[in-house]
Amino acid sequence: MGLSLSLRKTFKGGVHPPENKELTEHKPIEVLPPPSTVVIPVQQHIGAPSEPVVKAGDSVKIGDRLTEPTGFVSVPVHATVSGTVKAIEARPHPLGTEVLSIVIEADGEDAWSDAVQDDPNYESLSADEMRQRIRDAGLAGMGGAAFPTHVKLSPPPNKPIDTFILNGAECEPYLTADHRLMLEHAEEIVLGMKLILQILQPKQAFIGIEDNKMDAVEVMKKAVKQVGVDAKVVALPVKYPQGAEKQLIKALTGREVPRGGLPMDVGCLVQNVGTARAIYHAVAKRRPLVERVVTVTGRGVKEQKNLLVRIGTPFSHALDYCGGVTEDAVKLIMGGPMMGIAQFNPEVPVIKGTSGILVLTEREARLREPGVCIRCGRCIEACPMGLMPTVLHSLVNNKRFDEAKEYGVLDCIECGSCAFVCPAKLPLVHSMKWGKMELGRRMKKAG
Amino acid sequence: MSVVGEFTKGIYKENPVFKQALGLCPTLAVSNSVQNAVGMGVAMTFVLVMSNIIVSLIRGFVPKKIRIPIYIVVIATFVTIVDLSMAGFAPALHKALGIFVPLIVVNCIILGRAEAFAGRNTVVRSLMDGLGMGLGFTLALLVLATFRETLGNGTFYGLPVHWKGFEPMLIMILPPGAFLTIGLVLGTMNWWDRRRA
Amino acid sequence: MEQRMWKVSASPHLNDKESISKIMWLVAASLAPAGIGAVYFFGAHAAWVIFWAVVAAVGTEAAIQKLMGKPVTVSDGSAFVTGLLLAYNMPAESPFWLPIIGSIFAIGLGKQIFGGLGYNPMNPALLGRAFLLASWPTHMTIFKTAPHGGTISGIDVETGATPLNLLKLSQDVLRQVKINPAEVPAQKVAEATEHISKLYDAYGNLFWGKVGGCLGETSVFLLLLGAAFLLYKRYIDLRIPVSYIGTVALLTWMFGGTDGLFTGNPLFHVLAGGLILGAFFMATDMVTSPITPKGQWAFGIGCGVITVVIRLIGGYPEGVSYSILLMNLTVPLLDRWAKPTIFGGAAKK
Amino acid sequence: MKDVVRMGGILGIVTIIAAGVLGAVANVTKPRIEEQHRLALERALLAALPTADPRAIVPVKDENGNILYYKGYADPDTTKLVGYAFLAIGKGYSSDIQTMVGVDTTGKIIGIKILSELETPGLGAKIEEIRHGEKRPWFQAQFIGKTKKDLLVDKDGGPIVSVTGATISSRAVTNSIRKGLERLEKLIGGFKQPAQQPAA
Repeated sequence: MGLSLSLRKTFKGGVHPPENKELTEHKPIEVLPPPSTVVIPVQQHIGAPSEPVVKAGDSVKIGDRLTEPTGFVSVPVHATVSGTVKAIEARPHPLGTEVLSIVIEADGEDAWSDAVQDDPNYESLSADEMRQRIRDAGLAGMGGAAFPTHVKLSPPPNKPIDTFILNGAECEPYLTADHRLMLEHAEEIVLGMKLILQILQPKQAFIGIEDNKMDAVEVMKKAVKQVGVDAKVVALPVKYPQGAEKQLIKALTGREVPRGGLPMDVGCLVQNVGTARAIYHAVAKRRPLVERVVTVTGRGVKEQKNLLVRIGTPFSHALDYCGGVTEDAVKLIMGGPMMGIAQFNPEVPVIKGTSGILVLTEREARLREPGVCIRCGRCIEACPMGLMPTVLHSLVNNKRFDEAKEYGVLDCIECGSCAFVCPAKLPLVHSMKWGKMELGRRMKKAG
Repeated sequence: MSVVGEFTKGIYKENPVFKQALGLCPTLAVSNSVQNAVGMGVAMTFVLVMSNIIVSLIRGFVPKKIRIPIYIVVIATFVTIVDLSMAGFAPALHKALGIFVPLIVVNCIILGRAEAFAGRNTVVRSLMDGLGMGLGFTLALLVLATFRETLGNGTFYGLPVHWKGFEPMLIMILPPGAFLTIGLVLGTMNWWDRRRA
Repeated sequence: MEQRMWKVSASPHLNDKESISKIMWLVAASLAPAGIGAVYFFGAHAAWVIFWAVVAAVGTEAAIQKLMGKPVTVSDGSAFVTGLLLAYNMPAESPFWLPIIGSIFAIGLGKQIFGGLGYNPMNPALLGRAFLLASWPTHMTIFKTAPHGGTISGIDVETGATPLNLLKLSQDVLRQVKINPAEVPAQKVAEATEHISKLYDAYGNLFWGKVGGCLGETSVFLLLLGAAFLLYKRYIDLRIPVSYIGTVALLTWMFGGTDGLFTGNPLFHVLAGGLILGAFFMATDMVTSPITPKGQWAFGIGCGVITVVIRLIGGYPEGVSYSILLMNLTVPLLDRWAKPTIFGGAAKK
Repeated sequence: MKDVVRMGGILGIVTIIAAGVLGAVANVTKPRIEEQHRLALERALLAALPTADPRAIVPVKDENGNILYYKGYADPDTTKLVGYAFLAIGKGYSSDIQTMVGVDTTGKIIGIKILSELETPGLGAKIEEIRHGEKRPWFQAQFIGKTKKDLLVDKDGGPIVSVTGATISSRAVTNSIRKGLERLEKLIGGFKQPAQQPAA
């Protein structure tokens, strides 16, 4: 085992946080009944916000388009319940601050828009037509970063994609949404992947899955054979952040995305399994992204579940369905424990990038006051990007941003490995984010 | 500033060693015994006062461009006088102070005061300044030497001042002890000044 | 859903069980075998030296933090480790005030004056030792107590010297014979030759600890026991110890003999003196060693070179403490030089 | 150009005045300094040859006028030779250590005085340390009564106890004295045999 492990391809650095996936990995996806009110922010993706095309009082059905994108790097949002638009106003957003949101009161009928129809001839569509449908469906990466999918699928002609990677690594502890999705909807995922391959025409394709999900590996292998896709299902060693794009590419192809570059610079493109399935829905069923699988977990939730949740559902609604939170729950997080964002307000809505709702108890969160750096070097060993987090931390905190840039703060992927292993509990990722933000602001100022 | 003020400022407020951090090399070198400290202090004060007086006297007709060489000649003259007199009249002290007497020439306190003060002030003020600075330097040396000699050798001015079984802390009369002591004294003074401010 | 104050902080929201105090206390634990060994070899006096050094170190840290109005953090164990290491670097028969003054200096001027844990540029315990060595050389260099269980045929304690000291003296005699045969009596030469051969045969004594020396440095076996534990816990890694010991072995083999190149005895030099203690427990001190892997290799090699230079050329028989202190000062430079390669190589233009 | 001449002139005048002053001072102090040197030497010679008459210690010079050694007599008429004195110079840790050594006619050391050294205070400088309650430096006192064969420090197997932590200084003094003694022996053509063991 030890030998085979060391011979397997991997990336440098990384950590082994406690997985805690056993809480939900055997729980089939349950459908969460829609809430009475959904709150749909006009921006749930990276890029330009979309503009509302409905007004208060309008009645909408599931899948009705609520906004128009305002640029190429922008996608629309859709109604996720049928009912009446109650308000268009700023509401709390899980990524912080308040964002213009469309509030819909459900009428309980749950009727779908007429536009959502199966297209039996979808496979004969051209690549551009497929991209259009993907965009119309409001697709943005569902792994968490929420980059508009159609943009990713339109590589510039000088950057040909020869390798496509389907990301089923799900390296974040606790989360099992992708795992369950692969077990229960393998075929739809592979069908979605087939469409991606049709659009991109790469030379090779991989499906990367961490080997703590061997059942999913088997199921996906079967599905690949059934659907008839030329793709290799690879079981990857469990190591965080295996699912990070650059690390996944390195582990599967040995290629290193250059600093400041994108996967397409080395001819690669990565999509999350959830996105692949949504692509299938968008192209074959003309069905916009209105719901997604969310793992509601953590020992602060009474019953941990995998739920199919409508976009715009308040976290509190999902938590109530899971029996509420325990007395000693202290932290509410959107996403996984490593990269997720702590929430202050449980009324924030589920958005397209919400892979999990995590409630941690005091014991799990192990909240401790930060100490001082003893230069143990664990963060340097853990950093999958080869950075020196503790050095960056002190540079940023002394406002020596230019040096921080020289030391590679912009290369940080904020995976949290450094802060995880830090015995002094320094808020290293926080410093990286601050440094990146400050440098970004300066670059903007400089034009 | 009053003429008296010119004198007193050198003792603490503008102490050449502790406040201006001038002349640290001889300070570190000869503060290992009180005897050396007194001898060096007296020699320095003499040179300081005399060079200040002369520099102040001739400041009227010394061209700006060659003032430094002239100051050096003046200072070197007095240092040589001190060196010769010491060798003639106090050979033990001369031996103990060794190379540091001739090196008074390049002691930045003297050139510093000539340039910063005596070159632009009256004779009386320059005299007072030289006296004050010399006294300040001597006091600084004394403070350091007291710590170093008592701790490092168990004596004060050569007289034993220690209890039975006391084992001198050798490092104090070695060069590292000089750095340690001056560092701690400076730290204490800064702490004191900040507390009063 | 009831009102509740959710705690908000930056990601990640999980952290490792490791903490500074856990690391420090386990380092202390890993030093325990050597300490127990010291008490066995040198008797109760060694226990008192350890006791006073630790009490003074912890007490000084607490007192200074209290005076400065900072939170008192002696429970993190770092002052305890400093006291322990200082005691291990002292002769067993030190008078009680020696470890106390050493610890006060180590913590006060070696650590707290720089801002406390994490900010000290040099290993405080070694700084304390250097201070004591400069202040009371007699107390720090005379080893009178014969270790329990025997010595190297009695010669090391009979002359009040450590094996390294004895080697240096004997080799000095042999070198002098070469330069100026008339000046050294023949009986002296015979004695030196005999001493060297006895020393070179005494690997067992050196390994188990039956030799004179500082109380914590004598038993290589017990030190390695603790080091193995630290390696297993991954609190230290092998880069510094391997490069350090390797460099010492290589250089002493090349230059350590009196009959020309490659006539030295590397194994003797590795086992004798404080090299094992220094390489595994002091050169690896996290705060004062490089954080970059490449820097750690360079650091170990530098320590090795300086140690050998001091042992073979310098005035002291032993060079471990000074080599580590000197290399401590190069750490910022080494770390700057040894920046790891960032994923993706050079920045895209 | 005129400026340069003017400045040169001023500098010249200042220098001349300084030179004049210094000349005067040197004139006054020169005899004093020489006197001090002479006194120091005299004191050392007296310490080295305690049995000699202070007025009857005469230098023995080579053809170039360099002093090789001194002869000490017990009477001002220089008839009763009590011993010889010589200056031993050894390279110490941080300075040349000059020691005035006196021996009797059999080659036994009868007096010693270190003239100059600049060794590390607290370590090497302890060769001049006078222990509390004693009159003479303990390190130097060891040499009294020793002959050539005893002049080795303990580290080299001899009877001279070296200063702790200052082997180099101790060795420098000891070895320089031994070498000086050998040189003296050659110069005077051998010492007398000690009285107790009449020549065979």
